[in-house]
Amino acid sequence: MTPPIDRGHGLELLRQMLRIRRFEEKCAELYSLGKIRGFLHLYIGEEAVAVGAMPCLTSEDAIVGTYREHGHALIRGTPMGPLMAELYGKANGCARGRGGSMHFFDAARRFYGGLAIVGGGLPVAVGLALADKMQKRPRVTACFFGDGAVAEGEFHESLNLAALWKLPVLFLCENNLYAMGTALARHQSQPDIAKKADAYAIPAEAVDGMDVLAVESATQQAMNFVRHDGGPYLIEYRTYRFRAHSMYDAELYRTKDEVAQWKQRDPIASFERYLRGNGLLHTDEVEKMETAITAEIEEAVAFAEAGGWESIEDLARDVYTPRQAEASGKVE
Amino acid sequence: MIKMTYREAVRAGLREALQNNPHVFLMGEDVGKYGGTYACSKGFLEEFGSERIRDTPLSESTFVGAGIGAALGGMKPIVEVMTVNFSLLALDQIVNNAATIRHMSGGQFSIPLVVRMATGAGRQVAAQHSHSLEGWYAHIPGIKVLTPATVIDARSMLLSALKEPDPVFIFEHAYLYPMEGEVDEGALPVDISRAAVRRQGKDVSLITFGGSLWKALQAAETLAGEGIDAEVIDLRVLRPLDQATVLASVKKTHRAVIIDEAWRTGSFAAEISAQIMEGAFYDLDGPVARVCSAEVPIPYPKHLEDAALPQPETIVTAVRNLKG
Amino acid sequence: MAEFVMPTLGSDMTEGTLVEWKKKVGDQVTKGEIIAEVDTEKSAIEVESFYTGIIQQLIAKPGDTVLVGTVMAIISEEGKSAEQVEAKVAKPVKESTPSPVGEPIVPPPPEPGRLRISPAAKQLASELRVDPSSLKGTGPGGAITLDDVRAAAAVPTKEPPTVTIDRQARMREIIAAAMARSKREIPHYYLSTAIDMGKAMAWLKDENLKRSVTDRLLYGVLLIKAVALALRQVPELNALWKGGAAVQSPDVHVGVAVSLRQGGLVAPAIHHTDKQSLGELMTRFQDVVKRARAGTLRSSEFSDPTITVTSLGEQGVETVFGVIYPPQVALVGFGKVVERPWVVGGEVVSRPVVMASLSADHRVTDGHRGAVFLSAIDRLLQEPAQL
Amino acid sequence: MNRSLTPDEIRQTVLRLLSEIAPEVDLSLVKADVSFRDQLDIDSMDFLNFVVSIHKTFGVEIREADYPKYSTLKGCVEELSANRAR
Repeated sequence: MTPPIDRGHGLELLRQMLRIRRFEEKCAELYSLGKIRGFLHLYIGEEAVAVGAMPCLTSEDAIVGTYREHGHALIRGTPMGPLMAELYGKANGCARGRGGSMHFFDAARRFYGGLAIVGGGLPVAVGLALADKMQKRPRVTACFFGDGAVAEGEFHESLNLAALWKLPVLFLCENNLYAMGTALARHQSQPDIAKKADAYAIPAEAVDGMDVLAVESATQQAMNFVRHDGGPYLIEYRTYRFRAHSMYDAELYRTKDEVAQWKQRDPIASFERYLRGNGLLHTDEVEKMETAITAEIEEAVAFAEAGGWESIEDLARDVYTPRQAEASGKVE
Repeated sequence: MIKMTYREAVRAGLREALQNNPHVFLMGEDVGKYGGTYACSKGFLEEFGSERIRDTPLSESTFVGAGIGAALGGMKPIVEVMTVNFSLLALDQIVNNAATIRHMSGGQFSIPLVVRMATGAGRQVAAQHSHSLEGWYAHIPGIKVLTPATVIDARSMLLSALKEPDPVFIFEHAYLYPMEGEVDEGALPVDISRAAVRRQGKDVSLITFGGSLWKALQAAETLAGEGIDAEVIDLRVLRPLDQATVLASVKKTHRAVIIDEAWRTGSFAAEISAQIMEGAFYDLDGPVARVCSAEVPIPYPKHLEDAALPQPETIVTAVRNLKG
Repeated sequence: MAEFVMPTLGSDMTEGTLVEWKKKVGDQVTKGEIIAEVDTEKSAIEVESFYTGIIQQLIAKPGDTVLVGTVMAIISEEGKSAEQVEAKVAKPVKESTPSPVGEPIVPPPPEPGRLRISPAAKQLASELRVDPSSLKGTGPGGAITLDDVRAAAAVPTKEPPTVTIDRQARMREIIAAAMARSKREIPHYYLSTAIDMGKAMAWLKDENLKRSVTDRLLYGVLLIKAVALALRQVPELNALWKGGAAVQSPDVHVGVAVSLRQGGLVAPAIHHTDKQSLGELMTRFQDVVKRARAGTLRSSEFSDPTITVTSLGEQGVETVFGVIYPPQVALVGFGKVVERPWVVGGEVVSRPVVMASLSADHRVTDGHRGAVFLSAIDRLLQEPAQL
Repeated sequence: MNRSLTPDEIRQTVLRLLSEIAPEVDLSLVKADVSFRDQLDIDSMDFLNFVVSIHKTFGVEIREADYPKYSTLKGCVEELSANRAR
């Protein structure tokens, strides 16, 4: 572990990781009760990446995510109520209930969504960065993707174009060792993902994705590089998901021991031990956090339960932009 | 009015767009140094610089995706996919991102993106370079699809497209680039939601778009010689389709022949035929006829390619059969 | 008490099978701990408990297959009073069937002057000799449909006289159109022959003695059956002219011309005439005539005679040379049964004789085949018992 | 018919049966002693149906040889009254 940190900051990191963990556990429960339907990809085990990386972005920077984006949206700041309502498919959801778990959007926070086609978000991130560069705006676009995406052509095309045109893109690969049911070594000739960036002359590093402080410092360095150099940077967070790819699969592709072994390095438990070991965590503080988080979750569930369904008359609304809406992207 | 070719009209439209708005930029394969495979952006690199005239690697999915991102980021990108044949690699970005994000995000984003591509057959470039797939694109809600067939439309449709808040796809039939026509000095933006009656007639409606317009007009001349007065409708826009103009014409002539260079099965001609059946069933004096390409990969040798493609003669025959 | 229910384990799961419990009654279970293994169609899944507490009751037994949401175990939650904890299982959201939002394509209002009639209805109208322009359509936008034509084709029902006059005029028009078309398009040739009805009438007399009045036969039935059977020997006459060629009909449906007292003529078909016994034919013949005159014939009976027989004997005419009903290709006529001098074995005797005639379409058959047909009828009538 | 009918009742019934066979006939114009065939354009099929309805309504057996007796209104009334008496 890196040297001890400011106590308040430590508590906040722990709290945010707990927020994600409990939120995802509630999602699992609501899914089994049939309240949440369709596909649900939980982030349990990878919390350190979102909690460590997201705060390094300014409110001006943009995020492009994947279908495992609950944690990123929470840390980016979208309130838990609209996220839960979106999982219910309610009209008060963060995308009016239209997208569900895989498609959180938040224009005000430049959160360009959950885009659920593997690798589909990378070119969009490159484009966002291109627009910033052409308009001389000192902003960065963070693009999250999984180890599965490195097999897609768009990964290689995007890294090449970002390097070729020197675009401010932060490529953030959450390598949880499995592309759905296929282990990394079974779908990559070169499993060392960070090394792939060398082919496009993009600086990169691999980081322990279970260590929130390591994630934080690496991401901060990468952000500084991109802001000053203007060109892209790639980080490979080596992390692990404790639950099935989505609700539910029988996890036939990995052993229980492997899961148990990685659980030894649970990012929340290990960080709690670190804080306690450095005298930064008092006895009842975790319990207080848990109580507050439970309340926040119950309030979010109530918000979702209270939400109404979008009326069927609005089915075709927003297929196109109504004439008078401002022509360019709404965010500007 | 001044004389210019379809190619020069496209080029003039692009140039005016780039001059009018600094947010507009052109991105695509060989649009810069090479000046565009159809010379539609010749001289632009020197005039506008490499920031706004961007040669891209051959990564159709990513430079179309980057176009989407740039549009989200406040720019007005014009992406040139060299031909519709190469756009197949970018269909995921087009269908799952460009056409979908606004609706799926509950209306939070607009994507003001214009994508241009050449389409169609007839220059002996064989099966992989001769597709006519604009009908596929016209199937997708969330985007608009334009098929400029005249020099005026080639000159002005782009300007109108750039005013749209949502993605617009423009298909330029490769056969038309060298075609000459007349254009206003200061071209005004044209309507991009209505079809145009290119030839009035009362006996049969020839409904077509893009490159096939000129074959339909030639067929109409032949038919006139046989005392059959054909009306020729240039759809101009496949989505949204101007159903009113099509149905008005069919109600007048009571007979319809649709000309579409794509393969017949599942073609856009099939969609138009279905809409005529739904909207003008009791006005039909006979079944709607379709003149499409033979359902074969377009062959290289001229005599075979010509046999595979719709021709004025096949249109005339179709009308004769309809008249019984 | 917290209920542990069968969870939905995937977007397409409706029920699950309990493989085994991982806990016993009285065991302590913590939130997130595996409590059971459940089998879905796809695979066996270890299922966690969402509550911490003591297992009070295991309701489901291994091997039970239960619907999603079924209570399988009861857990007493520590530190939570009973009623707080009741797990509300989501009743599946009533799948409100979204009404199709796309505006239904309503065919635009009819253009003035242009008749809105479906092609199929137009075709049937011409076959049934119904004049579509007089009909009120019940289809979309007032369009005339198949049913409208069929309804109109049924013989005019009992209606006040004023209406019958219009109906008569209209029927006259329709018959006129059909007959004109027949004479214009069909090159008729005509043949006739005299048939000795002696054996037939004698057999009929004996037969009717055995039958009560309700089963009695008329000689007309013998004629119809003879025509039907003769068609088996000359099938080309049992055909319909369609699209420029005669299409032979696999079945024999003899249309029987029935004159309507208030004027007009209809020729409803007796289906599968050749396969009916004389008794069955008589019943159908009686029924058809009664309903034709009462105006309650079903339109389907109109649409498919394959040949028509007209018998004007009772009106005192000896020979009938009729006009073929398009699209048929032949018409058989019978005149009055008349006692005639007839040479039998060199001697002249008196015999009841009927003139049988044939009008046929020369595009389809030649006189020779027509002659073979008439002589076949003659031979059949000489063995009435075989009919 | 269980109880005996007066001649007029018989006459009315016969006319009703006749109208079922020839619905368009104006019953008041039917002459009693002119054959139905001649005054009402009835053919052998109509007459058979008429005779069957007489049989069903009055329960009398009618042989082909008896047809002439039933060919006029007067004949019918006389025949049916006589049957009643037997």
